Amino acid sequence: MKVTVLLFAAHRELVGQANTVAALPEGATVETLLSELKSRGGGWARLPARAAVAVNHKYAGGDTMLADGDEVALIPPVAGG
Amino acid sequence: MKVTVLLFAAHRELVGQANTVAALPEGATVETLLSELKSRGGGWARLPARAAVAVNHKYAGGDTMLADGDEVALIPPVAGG
Amino acid sequence: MTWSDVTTGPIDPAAVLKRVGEPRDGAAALFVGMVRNSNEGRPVDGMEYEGYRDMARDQLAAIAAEAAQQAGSDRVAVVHRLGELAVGEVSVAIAVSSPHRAEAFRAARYVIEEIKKRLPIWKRERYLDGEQAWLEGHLPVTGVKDNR
Amino acid sequence: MTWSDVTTGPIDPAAVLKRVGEPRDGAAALFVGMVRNSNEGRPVDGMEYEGYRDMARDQLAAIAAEAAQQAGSDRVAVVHRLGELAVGEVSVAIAVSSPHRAEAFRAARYVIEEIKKRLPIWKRERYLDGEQAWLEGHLPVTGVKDNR
Repeated sequence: MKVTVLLFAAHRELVGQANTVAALPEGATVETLLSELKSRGGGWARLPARAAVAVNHKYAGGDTMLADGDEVALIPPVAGG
Repeated sequence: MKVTVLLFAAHRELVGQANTVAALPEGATVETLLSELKSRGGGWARLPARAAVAVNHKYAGGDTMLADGDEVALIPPVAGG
Repeated sequence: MTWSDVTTGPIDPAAVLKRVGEPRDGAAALFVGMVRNSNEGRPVDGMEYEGYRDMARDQLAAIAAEAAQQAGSDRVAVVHRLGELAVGEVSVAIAVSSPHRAEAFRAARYVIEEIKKRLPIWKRERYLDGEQAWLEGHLPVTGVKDNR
Repeated sequence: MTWSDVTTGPIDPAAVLKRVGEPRDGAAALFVGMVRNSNEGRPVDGMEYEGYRDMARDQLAAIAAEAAQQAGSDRVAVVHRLGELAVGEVSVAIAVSSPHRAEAFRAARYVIEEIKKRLPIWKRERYLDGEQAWLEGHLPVTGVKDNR
């Protein structure tokens, strides 16, 4: 299955991309995705360990199951207002 | 000496006047004035016992000394806002 | 400089908000009081605000100055209306701006609470059934002991 | 009905205030956030707000609904801006009206605090000296345990 990954702000600048597509095995979770991204090396490997993740616009834990077509966003510490 | 007395809202309606002048002896205090007003009878005698008084736009206690020309207001419980 | 007024004309809350806000401010809080269409379940048609206008002006200026001191910001604006108001009309508007939001909220709240405690203003509700009554108020918190 | 939006256009706080207020309401509270001209003593020239816009819209709608439930009033309106803002420009405006003032103040405060905790928005300050930096934010309070 494939999921779309979105990056923002400092994450986006570190990786040099605003989005990517990741191919994952069936049964993959958010954790699976994060390992796949880290394994890409470069800026991906240097993404901060503490970051939140949203799946289809909702904050989601590491054990959240992913499905084909999901939109997964890495959410740096937020600073709205 | 003479002081001007102002009445508002329910007080004004009870007495049937918005203002009056009171002639007081030298050395008179707010208490002296209130006794003089009460002695007029009618609505004056029925003014509520619990009311605040302002002398020249400032809240003042019963022992406040009055001077000729002072503006003294009886202040019913307030309800601004 | 703080700004305060007691007026018989309509209040425009946006104009009050515009009186505050400087480049150093990151937050502004505006409070608006309106005449509502019922009180304790009784349908209300309008409200008459009577005031001791000269004293109310002095008191409101003092309240604004106190709020400014608490907030550490002199951007405080407040206006209270007198006269006959229909349901939905604005009786009071309070704006405060400051570098940070906590102070702006606190100062705006302070101003409305003090208005209710000590501003020499009284209101008479007119009910839909044609009756009217002075609202029971608060004995002003004056800092002086009871007079009688 | 609550109202919420995430926009790249200028925010008019008065228009946000106009979205609330019904005849049953005696109080309205408006909060406005602006870009200020310094941060921790450093002169600021402007601010860039980047957002995950679709998610921010969903989150803002959820926050408004929570505030409405707390206040017992569905008169809650909130808008957050994205893009390049100059000093003094409005980044967020929140309006709440309710029969009584305590609820209006509390709900407006709730909305801005929740925005800061969980709205997926980031800001980069531009300083007068030409440098710029992403502001350190808050790890979102998400109701889910740490991911890593």
